[in-house]
Amino acid sequence: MSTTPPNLPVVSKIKKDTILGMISKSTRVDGRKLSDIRSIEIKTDIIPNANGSAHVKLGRSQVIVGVKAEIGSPYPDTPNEGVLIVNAEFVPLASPTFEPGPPDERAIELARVIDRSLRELKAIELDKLAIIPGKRVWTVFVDIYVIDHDGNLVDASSLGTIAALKTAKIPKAKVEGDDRIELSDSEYMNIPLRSITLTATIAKIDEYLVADPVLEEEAVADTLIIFSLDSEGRITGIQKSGNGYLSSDDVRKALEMAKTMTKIYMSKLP
Amino acid sequence: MSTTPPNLPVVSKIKKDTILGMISKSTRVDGRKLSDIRSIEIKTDIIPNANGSAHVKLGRSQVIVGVKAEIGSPYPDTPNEGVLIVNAEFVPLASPTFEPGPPDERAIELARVIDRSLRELKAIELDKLAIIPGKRVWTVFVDIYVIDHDGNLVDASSLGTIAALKTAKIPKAKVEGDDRIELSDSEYMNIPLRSITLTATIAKIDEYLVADPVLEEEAVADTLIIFSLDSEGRITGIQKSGNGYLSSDDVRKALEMAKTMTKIYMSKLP
Amino acid sequence: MSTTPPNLPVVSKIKKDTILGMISKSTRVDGRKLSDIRSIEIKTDIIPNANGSAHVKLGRSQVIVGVKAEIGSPYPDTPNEGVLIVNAEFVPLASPTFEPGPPDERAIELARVIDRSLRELKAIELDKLAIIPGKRVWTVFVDIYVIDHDGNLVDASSLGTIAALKTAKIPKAKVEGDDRIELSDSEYMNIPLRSITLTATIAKIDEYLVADPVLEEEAVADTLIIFSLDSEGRITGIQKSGNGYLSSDDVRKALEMAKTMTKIYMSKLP
Amino acid sequence: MSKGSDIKLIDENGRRIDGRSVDEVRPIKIEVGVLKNANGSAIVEIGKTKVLAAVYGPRDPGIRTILLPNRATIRCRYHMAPFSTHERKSPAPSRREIELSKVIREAIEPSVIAEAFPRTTIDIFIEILNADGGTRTAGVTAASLALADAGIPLRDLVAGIAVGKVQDTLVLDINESEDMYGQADMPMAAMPSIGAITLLQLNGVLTEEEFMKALDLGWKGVKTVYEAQKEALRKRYVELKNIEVI
Amino acid sequence: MSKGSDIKLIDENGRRIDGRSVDEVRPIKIEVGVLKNANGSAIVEIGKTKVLAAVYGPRDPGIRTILLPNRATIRCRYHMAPFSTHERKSPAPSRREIELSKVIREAIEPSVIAEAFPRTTIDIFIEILNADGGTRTAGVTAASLALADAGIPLRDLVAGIAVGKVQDTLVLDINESEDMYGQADMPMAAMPSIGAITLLQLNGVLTEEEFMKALDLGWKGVKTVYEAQKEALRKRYVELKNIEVI
Amino acid sequence: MSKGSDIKLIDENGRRIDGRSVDEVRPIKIEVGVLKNANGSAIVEIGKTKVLAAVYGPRDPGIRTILLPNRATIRCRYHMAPFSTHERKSPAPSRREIELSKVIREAIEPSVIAEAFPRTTIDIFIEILNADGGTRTAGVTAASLALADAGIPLRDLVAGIAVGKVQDTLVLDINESEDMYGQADMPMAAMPSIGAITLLQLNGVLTEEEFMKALDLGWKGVKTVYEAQKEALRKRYVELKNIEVI
Repeated sequence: MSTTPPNLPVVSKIKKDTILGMISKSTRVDGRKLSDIRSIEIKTDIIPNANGSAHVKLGRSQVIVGVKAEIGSPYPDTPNEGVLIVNAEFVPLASPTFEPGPPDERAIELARVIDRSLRELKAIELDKLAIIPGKRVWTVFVDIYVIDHDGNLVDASSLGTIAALKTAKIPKAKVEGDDRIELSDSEYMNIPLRSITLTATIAKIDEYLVADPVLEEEAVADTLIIFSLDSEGRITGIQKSGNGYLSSDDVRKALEMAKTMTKIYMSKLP
Repeated sequence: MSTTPPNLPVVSKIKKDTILGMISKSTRVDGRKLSDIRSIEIKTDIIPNANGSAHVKLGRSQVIVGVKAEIGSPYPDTPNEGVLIVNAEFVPLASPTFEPGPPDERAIELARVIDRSLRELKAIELDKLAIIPGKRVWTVFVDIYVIDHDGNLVDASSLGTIAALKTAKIPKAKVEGDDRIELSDSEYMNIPLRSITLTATIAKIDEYLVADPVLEEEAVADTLIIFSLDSEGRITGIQKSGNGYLSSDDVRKALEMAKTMTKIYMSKLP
Repeated sequence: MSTTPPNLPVVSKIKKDTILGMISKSTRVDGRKLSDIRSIEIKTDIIPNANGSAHVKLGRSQVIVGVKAEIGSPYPDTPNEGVLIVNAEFVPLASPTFEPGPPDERAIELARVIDRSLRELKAIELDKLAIIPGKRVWTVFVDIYVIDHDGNLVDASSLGTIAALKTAKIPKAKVEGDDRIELSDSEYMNIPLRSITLTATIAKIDEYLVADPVLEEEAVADTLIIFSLDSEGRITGIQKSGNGYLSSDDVRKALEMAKTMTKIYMSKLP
Repeated sequence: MSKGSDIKLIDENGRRIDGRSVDEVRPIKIEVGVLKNANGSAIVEIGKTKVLAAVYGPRDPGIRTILLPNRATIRCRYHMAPFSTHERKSPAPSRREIELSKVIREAIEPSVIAEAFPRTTIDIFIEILNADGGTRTAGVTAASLALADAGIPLRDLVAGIAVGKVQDTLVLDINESEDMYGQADMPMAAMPSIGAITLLQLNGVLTEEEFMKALDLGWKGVKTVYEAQKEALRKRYVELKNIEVI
Repeated sequence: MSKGSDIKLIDENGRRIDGRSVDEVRPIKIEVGVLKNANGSAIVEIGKTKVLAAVYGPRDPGIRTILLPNRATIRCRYHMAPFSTHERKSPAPSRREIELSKVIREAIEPSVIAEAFPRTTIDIFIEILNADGGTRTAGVTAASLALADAGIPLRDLVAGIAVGKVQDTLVLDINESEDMYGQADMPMAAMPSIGAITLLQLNGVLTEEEFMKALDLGWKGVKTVYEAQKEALRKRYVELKNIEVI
Repeated sequence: MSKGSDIKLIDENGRRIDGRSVDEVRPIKIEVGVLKNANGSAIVEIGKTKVLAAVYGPRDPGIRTILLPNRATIRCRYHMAPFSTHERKSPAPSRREIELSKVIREAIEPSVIAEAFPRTTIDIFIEILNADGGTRTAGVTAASLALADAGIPLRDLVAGIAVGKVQDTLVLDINESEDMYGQADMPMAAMPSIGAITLLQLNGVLTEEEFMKALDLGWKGVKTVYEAQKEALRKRYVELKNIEVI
């Protein structure tokens, strides 16, 4: 069952008033303007055993994304396509509120939001990941590992996912007689990315919209709204996430902010 | 572990005395006589996506049963027979004592009691559900969904199961070359029912036996005894269910009541 | 998560002082000397449905081990070898501290310690358990069932495992045309044991080392050290198990004790 | 599942596969107060989609750790009956059901005056009995009615509907075929009387312009559902009054 | 598994596959007090069926929510060892084991004077070590002895046995082959001194007349087991007294 | 997996597959204090093995039953990231991870002055980011640093390393290939300043003589790792002092 979360880390009434007081004067707890995003640092190829990997620092939030490609069977309804699986783990070292165990609703929502934006856009050309059509295909696992939580995990994960996918290398597969698959140990291919899409998360706090919220802001926010936008500015996914509500006007303004944000995010990609 | 249930909804000593006082004068909380069953309402074909379905109201107890047939593999020890799977869910909207999660012992017991009566009687001609003997057969899922609990869920479920099975329609399957199976979208077959069996539940309260108990009666009952009887009056299953005990004489009297009850139940089937 | 265990059964400070006081005078709660092991009783062939079985009493600790052989598929990386699976259940009837449910860390550690000693030594000639190499092999399940816990479950389980393996009988398998496997109902083979290895458990209590500790001693011990030794005296496994530590000198002395212990254990095998 | 295919979903007369016009909501049937044990309940049918919702609470859940000192804790489960889908669904909760339970809870949260019941839970159980598209929004619609039936004070009812894009055309209240073969699915729920959007998702690709239009179309649908909700409550209220009179 | 087959289970002399007559119980071997840690324990062998039961309690389980103010809570687990069956059984509890844990607890409940120990649990653990038919009734028999061994006050011992129907004949105490290839299996348990049936199930088909006879046959078997139980306790009591004397 | 194979792991010049001599530890890279939320953290790289550890505590875990009246309860989880291994690892904890969580907790326990924090937990989370042999010992090394970084009082740092046997030769700090194709793997961890071995396992076969040598070689490696730990803490301490000054 989904359960109203206790506000953790508990933000007292006073804290909320402080945050709101600052926002109403167009500034924020960390000095940013309402539409500013935090500093971004992306390192790739940090996991030798992965085909692709990225370590993203979005302010003090940290996410590691590993991409692994394994040979498997296609889904029966898409026999000639590779398989994409996006999984997120909120491991307990990232936050006092994360528990060991299977992904909770927050991790599942994050993984599904990122999965949907890639899938709906057909960002990955899955048909190029078939090795023996109908029988053997590449299964691409995107594993998102949140290791430090200071807010806006979705955008950090989205950046990490695209960075890891863009830099991943898969050994070339040659099909021998008898459907035996030989993997090259010298020749590699990229994961065929047709297009790129990134999320942009905006928090609604009282009557204000703020870009890329930190954890303290998320704790007092009414709700988050997440847009996925592709490089051509098309909307590839939306998720309202949080207890509160938005007006149609809020939604329109948030979309404007998201467009600016994703442009900056795009520029930080490897 | 199976654990002594707290008496829920808690029936106070006073309530128990009231119920017993009435029963000792041959009447019951809802005005019925000791051997009377409640009103029965059965609607079928209420779930378009199911092959068969029934909504049963037994007094204020409500159960939905959905029957779905899917093509699958036979069990290795019965390669030429279809497969029957009976499952019951006590979903939490039916009672404050039902919790989300995998079926608890009550739901498992109910499903197994109904499953056994069908299976032992060979009520369904499973051999007629083979499509390619040894390879592909119909798997018939009977999903019992309890949605409102006012006592005697077993009889309500038993009625729903038979009603849904009797009215289910399965597309005709044609085997093409190469063991490809084509399902007709115009011709249908019934699930081959050789025989019909229904349960009859009797509660022992103090020295009295009452038919088709309501929840309040179950809460004060010593035990329930459930008989499955087929249309020829043969006993196809028995389950003593509850903390108390019965004398041999109780058992014999309960069987007499069960015979009358199942006759009425039979008459209500579609 | 692995969690500091509460000392159960709680051994009070006084109890600890008593145990230590005795040990410092070279005697123990049950009268043994520091390097003595308890009485050992081993009965085999006690489970008709198992291929091999043993009931071990090590003092008042009791373990039943059942060996079952079933035909299955080999692991992909060892296509021409049988499969060995060692599992341990600490069933709740053995101790007030055992809970129903999947094996906890203690049961998993025990099973893995025994598994490793057998596997590393290649004690079982797994290649002789292939029936149709690459396709069908014997899977040997060793199920360790702890039924009464009075300390040193590892050695009791190790004795039971070897006793059950030594006395197990597997029907001879004949491969007919078409890769059909026929099992003989008159001819049997033994499980091919190339070598034998047994564990010896020593507890470090304060500055003392004691062999084959009882539960009360385990409760006050700093740590256990477990050696697996084969019949030639080679070390086939080590496990330090417990919160405390050992000096290099402790380790060397414990190994000396272990050598003596396993010799006695070996002499008790069927 | 990926969207977009060449099945003809809108004909030359602008009619959809079930005969509706592009901005037409399927027939809605609502019944409130259908269960005895639950404090509130409702069954919502929209086309062939059929959803049952029940509310228990405010109550003491037995688990202290989830209680909040200043408000009720809302718990919500979206669950599909095994027989509700084309292929039998395993009763174990899928990742999709876990996400939707959260999304639906967050769609309902802003409507509930939870401060009235500190240290209690309000439990919402949604069972999809038959799935033909729009189950999450029908779930929100039914849950909101069950809350009202349970006498929980609400800021407004929450009504839900999905907007879709099929054959490059925006359509209201998509059914399963339109979802499966269409280009986008945008579920939405709102409290109409205060213009508050409480659920908004997009599964698919829309241009900015399409999105603005979809938002307007969504509001149109939400208001249609909202009227049906109010009518059902009115009917229920009359029923209850009649019963009292007798 | 469906019953009924053409394997010959009773020969022309009325002898069953293991040589017994139709109303003969298999050899029974009982030992009480076999475990050190448990408060009470017993091992029951009936033919090749071998069952170990242990009782812990009355005790404080650490979980407050399951305690009852006016009586002890009884908890019961029926579990099969992985090596107890022909094909290795996974140690995870099956649906069958969950049902039988309930059925056995309910067979034991009426015999325990639970009111003597409010706010405690009495925990019964049954392990099937070797399964050759009649494991649930042997489990009841062993559990009742373990309770007595633990000093829990009982109204009477509960003794269990299964009646079967094979080749259209009622037989007492069926073994696994008779169960598998027979026509019906009717496990039963009772407190003989007060004529109280505490477990009754039927898996198979019986006419009313057959059922009446089966009930009588069941009582005969129950009484045989009951005598064996009392003898085992007597032996154990003597043992304990001897120990005390020494 | 069974060991022993004919892959050449040491060449004629006594060099190992990665060019090291038999008693050479791989390059070690340590960073302390890498996470914002955790009370303490450290990342340890030894060769291609890369491990992140974090400590939360002493804290109140919400669960009363695990608290101890006279000391802190230590909880420890060793977990492999799905991308850390050659074949993707399922995130669900394996039996191996459960055992290693215990072994690592027991390696850390004797170093923590747990009596200072009764009725609290100290939680240690170890994530293997890239696995190339020696992950459990690198985990101990990182966990000990994270504890120090969290300000938990320690008797000494615990440093870990694995000794292996390949081609009948004892080698220090084996990597994954040496583990897989070698003959033995003996992980070890210790508090060097008091000569206390806190972790010792052997997976493989050694003669008594080899074992004695392996123990000595292990101590050599432990001390190398210990120096690297101290250097990393010194660096961190300087950093913090600099920050404070600013």
